[in-house]
Amino acid sequence: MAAVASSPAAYGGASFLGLLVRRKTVLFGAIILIVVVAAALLSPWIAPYAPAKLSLANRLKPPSAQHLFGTDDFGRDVFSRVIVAGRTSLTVGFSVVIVSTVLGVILGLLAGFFRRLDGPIARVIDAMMAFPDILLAISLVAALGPSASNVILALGIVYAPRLARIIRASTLVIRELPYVEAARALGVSTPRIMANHVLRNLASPILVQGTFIFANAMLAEAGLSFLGVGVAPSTPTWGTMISQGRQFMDSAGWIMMFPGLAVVLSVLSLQLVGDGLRDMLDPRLSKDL
Amino acid sequence: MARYILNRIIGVIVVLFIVATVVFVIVRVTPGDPAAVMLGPDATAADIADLRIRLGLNQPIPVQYLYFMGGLLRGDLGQSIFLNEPVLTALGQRAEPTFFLTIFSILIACAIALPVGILSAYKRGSVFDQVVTTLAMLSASIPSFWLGLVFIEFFAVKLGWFPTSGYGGPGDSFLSRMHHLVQPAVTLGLVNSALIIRFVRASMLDVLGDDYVRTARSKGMGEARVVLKHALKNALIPILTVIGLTTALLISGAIVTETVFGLPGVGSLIVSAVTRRDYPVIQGALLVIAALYVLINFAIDMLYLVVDPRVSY
Amino acid sequence: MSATPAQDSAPLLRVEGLKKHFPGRNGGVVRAVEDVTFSVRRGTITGLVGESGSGKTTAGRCLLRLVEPTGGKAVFDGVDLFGLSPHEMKAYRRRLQIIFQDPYSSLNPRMRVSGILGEALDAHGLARGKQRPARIAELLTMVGLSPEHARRFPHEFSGGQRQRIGIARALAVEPDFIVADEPVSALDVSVQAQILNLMQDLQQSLGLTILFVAHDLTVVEYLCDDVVVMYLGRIMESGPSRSVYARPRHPYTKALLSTAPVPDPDFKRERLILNGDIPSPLDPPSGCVFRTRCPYAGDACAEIVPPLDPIGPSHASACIRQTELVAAGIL
Amino acid sequence: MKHGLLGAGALLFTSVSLLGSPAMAEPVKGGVIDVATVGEPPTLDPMTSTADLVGMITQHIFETLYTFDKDWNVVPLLAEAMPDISQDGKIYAIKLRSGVKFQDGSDMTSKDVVASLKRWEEVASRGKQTASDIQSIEADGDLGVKITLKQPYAPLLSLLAFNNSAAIILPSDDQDMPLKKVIGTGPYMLKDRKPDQYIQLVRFDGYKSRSDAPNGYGGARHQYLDEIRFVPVPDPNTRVQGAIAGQFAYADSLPVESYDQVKGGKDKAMILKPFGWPVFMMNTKEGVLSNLQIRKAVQAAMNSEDMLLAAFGSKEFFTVDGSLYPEGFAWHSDAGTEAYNQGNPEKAAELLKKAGYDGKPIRILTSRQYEFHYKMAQVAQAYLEQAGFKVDMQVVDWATLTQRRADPKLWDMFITHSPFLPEPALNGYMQDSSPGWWATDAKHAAIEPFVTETDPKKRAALFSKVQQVTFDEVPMYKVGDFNALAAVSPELKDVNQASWPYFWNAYLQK
Amino acid sequence: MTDLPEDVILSVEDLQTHFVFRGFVARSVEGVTFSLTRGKTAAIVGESGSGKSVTSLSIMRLLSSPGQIAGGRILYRARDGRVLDLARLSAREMRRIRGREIAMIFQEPMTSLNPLFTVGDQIGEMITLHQPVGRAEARRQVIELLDLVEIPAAATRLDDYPHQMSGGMRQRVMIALALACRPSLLIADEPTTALDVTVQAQILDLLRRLQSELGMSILFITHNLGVVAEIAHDVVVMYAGRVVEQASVRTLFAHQKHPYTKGLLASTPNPGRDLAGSERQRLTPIPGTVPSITALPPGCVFEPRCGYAIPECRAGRPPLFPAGPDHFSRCIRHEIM
Repeated sequence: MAAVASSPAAYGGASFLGLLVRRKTVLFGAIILIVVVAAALLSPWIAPYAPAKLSLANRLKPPSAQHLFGTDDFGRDVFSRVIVAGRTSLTVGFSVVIVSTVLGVILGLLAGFFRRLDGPIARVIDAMMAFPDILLAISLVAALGPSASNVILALGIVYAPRLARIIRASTLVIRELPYVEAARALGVSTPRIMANHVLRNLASPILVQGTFIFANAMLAEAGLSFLGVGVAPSTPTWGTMISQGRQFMDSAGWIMMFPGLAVVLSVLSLQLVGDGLRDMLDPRLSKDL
Repeated sequence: MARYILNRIIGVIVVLFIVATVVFVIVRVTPGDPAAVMLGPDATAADIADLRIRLGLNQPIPVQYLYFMGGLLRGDLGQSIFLNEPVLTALGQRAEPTFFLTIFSILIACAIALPVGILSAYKRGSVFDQVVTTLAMLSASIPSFWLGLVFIEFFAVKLGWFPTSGYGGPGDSFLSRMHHLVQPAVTLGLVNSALIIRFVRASMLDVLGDDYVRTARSKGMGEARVVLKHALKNALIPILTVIGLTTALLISGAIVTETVFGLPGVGSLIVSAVTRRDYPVIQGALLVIAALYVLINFAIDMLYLVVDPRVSY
Repeated sequence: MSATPAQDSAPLLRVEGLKKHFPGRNGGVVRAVEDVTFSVRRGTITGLVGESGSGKTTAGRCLLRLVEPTGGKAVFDGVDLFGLSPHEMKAYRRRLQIIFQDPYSSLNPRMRVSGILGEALDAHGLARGKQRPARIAELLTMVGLSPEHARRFPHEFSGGQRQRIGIARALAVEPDFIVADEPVSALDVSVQAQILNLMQDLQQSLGLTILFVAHDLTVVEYLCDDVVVMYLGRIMESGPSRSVYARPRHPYTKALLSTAPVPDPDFKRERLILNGDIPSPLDPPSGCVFRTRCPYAGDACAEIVPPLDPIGPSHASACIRQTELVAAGIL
Repeated sequence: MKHGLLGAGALLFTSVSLLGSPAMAEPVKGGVIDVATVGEPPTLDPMTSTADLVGMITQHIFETLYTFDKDWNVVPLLAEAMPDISQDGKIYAIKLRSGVKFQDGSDMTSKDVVASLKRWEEVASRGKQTASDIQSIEADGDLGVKITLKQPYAPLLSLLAFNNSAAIILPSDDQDMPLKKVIGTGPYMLKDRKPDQYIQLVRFDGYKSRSDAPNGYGGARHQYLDEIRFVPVPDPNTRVQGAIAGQFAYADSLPVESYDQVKGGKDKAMILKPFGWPVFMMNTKEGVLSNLQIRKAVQAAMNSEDMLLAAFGSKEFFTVDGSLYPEGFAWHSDAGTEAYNQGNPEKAAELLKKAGYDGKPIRILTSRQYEFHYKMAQVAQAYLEQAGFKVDMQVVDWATLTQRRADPKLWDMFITHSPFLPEPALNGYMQDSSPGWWATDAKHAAIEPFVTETDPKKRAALFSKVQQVTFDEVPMYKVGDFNALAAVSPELKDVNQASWPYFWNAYLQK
Repeated sequence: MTDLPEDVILSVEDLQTHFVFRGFVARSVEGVTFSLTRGKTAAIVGESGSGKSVTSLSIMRLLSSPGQIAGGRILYRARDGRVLDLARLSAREMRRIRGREIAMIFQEPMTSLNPLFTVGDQIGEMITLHQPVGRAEARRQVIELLDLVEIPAAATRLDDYPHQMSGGMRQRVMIALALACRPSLLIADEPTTALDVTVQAQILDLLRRLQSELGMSILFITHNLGVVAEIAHDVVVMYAGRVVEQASVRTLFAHQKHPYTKGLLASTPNPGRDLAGSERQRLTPIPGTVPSITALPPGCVFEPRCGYAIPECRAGRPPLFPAGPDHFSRCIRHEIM
């Protein structure tokens, strides 16, 4: 500690500065994210057309004043569909975060805190990690059937071990820290130590990981839909829209381009925000800047 | 040392056993009937039932599990239902494009990520660093299939530099086959380079702050030598892990990329096996890839024994 | 052990044959603490001194069962702590507390000071409801902080202030006995003195009994009534500070004392500089563990594990050549 | 497919088009073509599969006794001529061509034919259907085969001519199930197969072609090309891109949306017209649609034109046609078609009310294996919902669909499509056992005379009655006729527009 | 540039080292001035945050970004007799000085050696970097150096990796490394802080012996006044980036002319002092804590903690007053001390 104290980083404000340097990009990310989320949440009110309304006379119209993002092969308004699809895509991403966090936290805490459980859980985590994410998700979705909830479950299972591993590792570290020893010396119960000391200190890594899982899950959802093993195609998500728009890639590129852009922007904004959060919350990394 | 290696090997076996069980379970709960797919749309129910018996699909699940595990112990991954050949053969036939795709894309990814990541860490906070970090993040935000489609559209269809898909015909030279791999490898390499850049940067940042780097500088050594000899060698240990893991995980990217580029590799085999309900192939491929991952991990651990003198237990 | 007239005669804590072994790599055993026996008199401060690897910290933690001991007894106020079930031990956690070395990692960065102290109170159902803020304020005042500090997070404090919070946490449950694990070694000299004085004051005003674990003999000399010197898991010498410092009866204690830097350029003394480094506790030397660095080691030292022989009032030394060396004027 | 130096390539190309345009150049022998197919065939044994892809590839290797000419008439292939049929229509005497060699060099004799036909009865789904009508198959000398039926069965020759679930002729000692060796009598033989990569066929030098002029699948089969490679390209867009880039000599089954791009690319667009008919099959056995009135309501609600427009985009690719066979087929008829393409949700609603529809959702099974199925399903859903139906659209993969449709409890409607089979009796709906399980007295009364009648002219009239019943009882809703899009290299000449494209008689003109 | 007295090897004049962040500047070293006599040991003593380590890194020009020398001179007399201002030397010239003429050892022997190279390689690298010698000769010199720093069985230990050595051994290796090119000046940044007392005594002895044998000058950075008393000839006391007092070691320990130095000494336990009676002797700590370098009080930076403070102390930053022969104090009240 004495060494840290004499290093320049300790001269105050370094972690704050870390964020300052990146503030413009983090700010940019946060703004996009807010816009995307707001558009998705408010879609029933701001969508100019009913997203499922067929109008075959209006097929494949390029972007115009009436149809900002053009129309698709059923004559549906792409703009309306993009913002409505955002609801599902974001819900899928967010739910994956919830599922994997709950699973990951439980597994990671148990493994990190109880030596006897550590071996078996660590092995299962290792085994699950051995499956490439898309591969495992494909197999699970194929097994469970293509629906939004199954995609959520599958991706949740896919990302849970990654989170569990991080949580386990941090728990192992935190478990040995003096403040946990102090709590044990005081006779604080194990569940309370887990909640007060371990979980509370894991909140920020979990939050940071959560944003990355969110981003990855949205990419994975798009990939699964592209491979035809994602959310049921009747449910509009950005992934299914890209997948369906692909056949019009040359003739009516807008059908695929706008949901694609929505994916890229949302994933990018999540990563920017996640990175910013990490800089702010992880003192080890923040001293880099 | 021997004890350590032995322990690791036992660990690997346990993990592989769990992997095999997970694979079996996943595949068995999958709805859809391979027999119906094989026989085509006009097949009768009786035909399908016959085929199910021939394929052993009528056996109780635990019996199928025992057969499956027994087969694994003999190194037998089973027989592909659809392709009518051993799964191992089917995988072997498709290994080449996937192998080269993986190798090339990891090489491309490293060729981009190492210099850029090192420089970005070295000049942290600079305009270069910020541009690189943002670009890396952007390219990690682009779905790889999208990037692949754009490449095909531009380089293959518009410019005609590369074939749009496939892996060459019979008798095509090795060079021609590699020509088919350029676009997929670049796509996959680019997407993965983003991840490696971030990792290289972070590891280098960690290492550049280490005391022995300062010691090296205090010797009066040039910066290039300080960074490339003293810092990089230390950063390389975690970087190696990530490159190793990325290599294993590239298979995942290969699934999408091979599908986009119509490469007859393991990835597209898996996708088609899923639509064909070719259980043994899905099983086998999942297992082989997971095993590869575990083994690469193991190899990296063993590599540590060589690279890092501190790991000597 | 005979007591000095000023203090209560029965020791509050008597440690007997304490052992702690850790599994080492390749199936080896790290003998971190081996056959350690000493007493802590009620209302006194006992220093447990040793260099890194001496097992002093492990010994301290074993007493609170933060590390489960491998063997031995720790009789606290008539009860063997090592024989208690985890549930029974909980009651004793109110009576035995610990203060840590690192003022940074010993406070949960995500908890406010009020939470940190509150957790201690909650653990034993103390100062519930309205009494709590008052008690927290009281504790803070006791350690020289102000009640307003309760709302702050640990990172808003300096190292010395954090150490005060750590002390307040230990005091929250009104313990009789405190293990202070190198509480000042991470602090700057000027702050170190503040904390030492605080501990002295608290010990006197609250009648605490303290086991002060330290590597710095000079600090221990200031603070402690008794001192126990450890080396490689074993006790080398123990006794009242005054006699140990005035006349060390073990070559290791002598070396420690003679090499401690003295802030006086004119201070001249005979220095006993040891050879080499502390051996690995995984493979300690046979016989006397200190013999590999001892300038006076003889052949017998490799054979016999020296017992801790009494050599004066409450003073004991584990050196088979002790009498010889005293006779030769070396000790 | 490689290009030379740019300048030289451009020059060559011009000269080709100059030479290529006038009437008919002499076919040239030689060359290799890549044919992009929709995927990897599950098998190379066309007896065991009804998949179009299997038929398309294996027809180059294996041959049947009969085949179809360009007007879908049955014509002899390995048989010398059309069979002698006994007066009672029960005995077919078939004379084989002499000198036909298998690709392993052996001669084809009646022994091989009898063994192959017996195998067909056992393993092919069409063979199994027919087996119940066949009493015996016997050799009659080295080059004669006699098939005896239990009762007259008109579709027999068409069945023998079919190229999927096909009655191919294999050597008598190569009848394993599954097939061990790929040895046929066709103009091309298998050289190498790399699953998911290519199937390489090379000219069979011992091939004995018929001497009569080429006519559809019949007549002489010239082997101009040295080599034909079938390259599986499962992704339709990838096939399109390959066609635009000129990577394939022939690209099969392109999405019709890509017509404009393909036209602008290196390969020529080729419309296969008429290609087939999409259909909504209904579950007449169980569930909501077992009620005829409700099926009628579905019929009334459907708007074929919108469905076809959504599915096939441009008018060039579909015809709004309710007849089970389009114009040009002998089976074409207008019987009952007034019930087609009503697009009348109000009427449907009224019918529903009368039928006492309880709002139980109708489950539509569809897949995205064929994008147009899914698109039609979406339009259908919109119209049905307008009529007051509740719709539960289940988009599954094709494998799941084929599995689920076998269980009457799982669905009410599923979408499929079919080519215009030359023999109507081969259509699924004609069988009681095919999913949908349409089996009524009215149906049987219409079909029975049709399958036993052998006179083609009378059969056409009898078929219009079958069609009438399908409109009356609504076991299915035929959406219309659709055309398929393929792309052909401008250098590849004489490729016929066929449902199952074949490349004998085609040649490369450089 | 030649205004350096003959016996002075290093003279730091009004050194300012700043860490420039976006938005503010941390003035870690502000106007530090001292000089080091050839062949002698000067100690810079101070608590954490005093700027002592930054000063040493500034001299070596090893500051990591965003640290930079913002002003002042660092005059150094090179072997060839030239007087160089290290603060303005080009990076290339500085590299020729580093290691060859000025070498440095650091506080953490555990982390200052590269874990992936053998100690022989790391010392050998220093030799080959500055001398045109081959591998065999370098190896011979390495063994010689390891012998010099009293590492037993030097010929075999040089193939060890750092992790195979104890902390004391590693610090000896660091010293051997620093001595490889027989530097004129050795900067030792808290070289014994991480070591146990018994090992610290060994290292201090070694440094003393090496100095007398090799005649080099040593700049010794420490926070421990006891160590200062043992090793230094001259002492510079730093507080909050400033030199507060400077004197020869005897003068300083005898008469402190700055309240901070006085307080520091009063806070330091003095072993072996007679503990009169049964009353334990109390230390006299300095109240309060070291201020943050970015939030310094106005006036004298020590004023808020100072027992001698008067209102005038807040008026402005006091200069360094001469307080006796070769004795300086940054206290307006140094006379009453």
